[in-house]
Amino acid sequence: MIAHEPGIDVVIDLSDAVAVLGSFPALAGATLSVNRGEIVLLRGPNGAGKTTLLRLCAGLIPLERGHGQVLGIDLKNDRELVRHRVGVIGHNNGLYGDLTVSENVRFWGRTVGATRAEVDAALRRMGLDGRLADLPVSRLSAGQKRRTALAGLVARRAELWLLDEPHAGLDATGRDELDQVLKMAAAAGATVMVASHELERAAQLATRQVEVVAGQVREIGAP
Amino acid sequence: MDDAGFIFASYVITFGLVGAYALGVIRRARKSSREVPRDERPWL
Amino acid sequence: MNTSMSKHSPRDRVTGTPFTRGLGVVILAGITLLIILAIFVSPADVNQGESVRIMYAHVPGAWLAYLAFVVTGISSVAYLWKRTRSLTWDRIAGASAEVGVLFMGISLVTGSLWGRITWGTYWTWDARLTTTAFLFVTYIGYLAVRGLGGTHQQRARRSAVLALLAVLEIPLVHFSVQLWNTLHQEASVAGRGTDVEMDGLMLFTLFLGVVVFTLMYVWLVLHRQRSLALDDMLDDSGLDNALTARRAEAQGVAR
Amino acid sequence: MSNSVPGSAGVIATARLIAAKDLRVERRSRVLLNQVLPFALIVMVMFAFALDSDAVLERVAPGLVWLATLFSVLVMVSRSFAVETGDGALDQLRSAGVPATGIFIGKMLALMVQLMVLVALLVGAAVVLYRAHFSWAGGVLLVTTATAATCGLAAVGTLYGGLAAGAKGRETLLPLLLLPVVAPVLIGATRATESAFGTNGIAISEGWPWLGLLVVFAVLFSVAGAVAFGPLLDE
Repeated sequence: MIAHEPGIDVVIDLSDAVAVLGSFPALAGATLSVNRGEIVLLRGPNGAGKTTLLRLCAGLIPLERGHGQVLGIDLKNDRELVRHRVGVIGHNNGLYGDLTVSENVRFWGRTVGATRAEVDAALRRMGLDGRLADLPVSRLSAGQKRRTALAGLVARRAELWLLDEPHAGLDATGRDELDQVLKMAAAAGATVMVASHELERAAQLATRQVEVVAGQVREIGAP
Repeated sequence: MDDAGFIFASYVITFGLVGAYALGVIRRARKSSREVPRDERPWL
Repeated sequence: MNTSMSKHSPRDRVTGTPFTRGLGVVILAGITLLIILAIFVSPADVNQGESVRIMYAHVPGAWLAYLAFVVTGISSVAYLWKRTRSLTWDRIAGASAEVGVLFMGISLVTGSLWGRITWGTYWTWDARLTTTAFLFVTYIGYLAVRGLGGTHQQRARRSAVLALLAVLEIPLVHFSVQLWNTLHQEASVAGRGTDVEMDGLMLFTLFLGVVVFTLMYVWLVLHRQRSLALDDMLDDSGLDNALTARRAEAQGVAR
Repeated sequence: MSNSVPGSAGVIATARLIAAKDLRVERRSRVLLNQVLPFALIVMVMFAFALDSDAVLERVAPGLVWLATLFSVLVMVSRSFAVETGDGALDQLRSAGVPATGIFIGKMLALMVQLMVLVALLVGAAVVLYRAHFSWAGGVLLVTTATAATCGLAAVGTLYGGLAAGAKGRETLLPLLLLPVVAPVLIGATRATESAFGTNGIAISEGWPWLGLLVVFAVLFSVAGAVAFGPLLDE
């Protein structure tokens, strides 16, 4: 294992990281290093700790033991500083069902002071302009909700995207669009980490694959 | 006298409840302590 | 509390130390003496009659309950203040609040028994009583929040903030209840019969009560604090075991 | 939690954003309008059944108005945070580094607006059902009282609602935490409203000192909430 300098290009740097759910060590000593612009696919069975790894990197749960830095910020002491630069979409989309698509995206954009033009651009990029934009989120399909949530990340200008099963519930077009967005985001300097069961699809997309097994991370190597 | 009953009752309740609480604390501590190594207890 | 004091086998040394053992013996002796003095030896009060005997347990209990909540507040500040974030402070705060709720519950019961004798009623909407009842419920809520789960630090920070909010709340509730109370003529009931003409032996008995309750408080908080520490360690060692198991599992998959 | 994370919107901007969002959610869903208001009104009617005397009702009308408000606050706070936790939006707010003080102020303001509407309707119900009546001077006192009281209730409600939001058994935890704290509001607002209504011949001038209590409560808990909300919300 190579020790990384906490430089600007290392976005995620975990070493022997432990994170718990209740008293269960969902992450049991994970070591992982991710560079800027990478699209990393997290593979592994259910319950291996993929979700916990994503939430840890988002600064949402504490680093119980070990070391970890995200975007050069120490997870142990300054976990909350990570948050506004990281976007995480988990099993929940974090949307307000009573509000429309555009209202939701504008809300999330404005939490970081995005302009109206930026919000509109985000909506367009996710194919959410036009008729869909004015529908309440509660009336959308699962895939449309996911796209709305991702549009929120675009509007929020997140530098690190942590996505938990983003392909789930999307139709074929939705998946292609999602892959496009992720590639564009990575090309624009964002770093993406995706946990997915859609191995073939995600493998085409990813620049690197790692396997999460029983709370630990193992490199698989470039595809 | 009625008052005597109230007076005895208040002492029984006071020390009875304190005793019961103390017993509960010790019992629970004993249960937890089986799993915790002796040398980890700073007060010993 | 008697169980851990009489026996001396090493198995008993769970939360006890020679100090608490000695303290326990003193407390038992103190309780015996207090009961003898309070119920049998000390004279009846000129105004209150026999009911004053309840006061020797009721008044120290109520005082110590307030002291316990003060300790909870101070420990909470101590936890939040230090960058070290020592969980010991958090556990002292929790143990003290628990003992405080116990003492306050007891003194609410003994107080209403005393009220039944003196005023002919178990409860009166007197300012002090009402505030005490609110305080009692507030700290029950505090204990409920302590039991919410999460990591130890999470629990500690949450409950420390809540304890400080309670400190903010107490004077407000007390002040408003007092204002409210002055509107009610029934308030005078509280004044009736509370004036105690204390002679020497009565004063000594009350003093003994305060000493006994203080020692009980110290004994209970020490033990409870240690048992909370044991619980925390148990969680940690559970994590250690689970970690080992999980690592072995990862090893197994790695073939 | 740090309140000035670089790159995120400021506290005031966040507060406005959150308050506008909460009010918009209510405008769309009408949960409070269609469920909480009828609940509060039915409570007022039930009081009338329980007390069963015009004279008594007239005497206790101010207290009943505020008691019904307190019950409704519990429901409204639950609703306010159910909106956030339903689809994990609270997690998103935290993961977006949105300043907790801004979230607190925003949700508190939205709650306050909704509470004002509720109190206005409950006072109207008291006038109709309990024969309460007030003069112009009493009306001024009433509006001031309602403003200070709802501000205090919204602050405490948001503070403890946020604490209970993620917890299991939050439905039972919230009343346990909230009700003892709001005793001063119940007392102060009831007395001030009694003067405004002229209940038992109490003069309007006697109501103003109680307002002081309500203002102190509102200020203290607004400040406490703004400071403590972050640490309470954070995991």
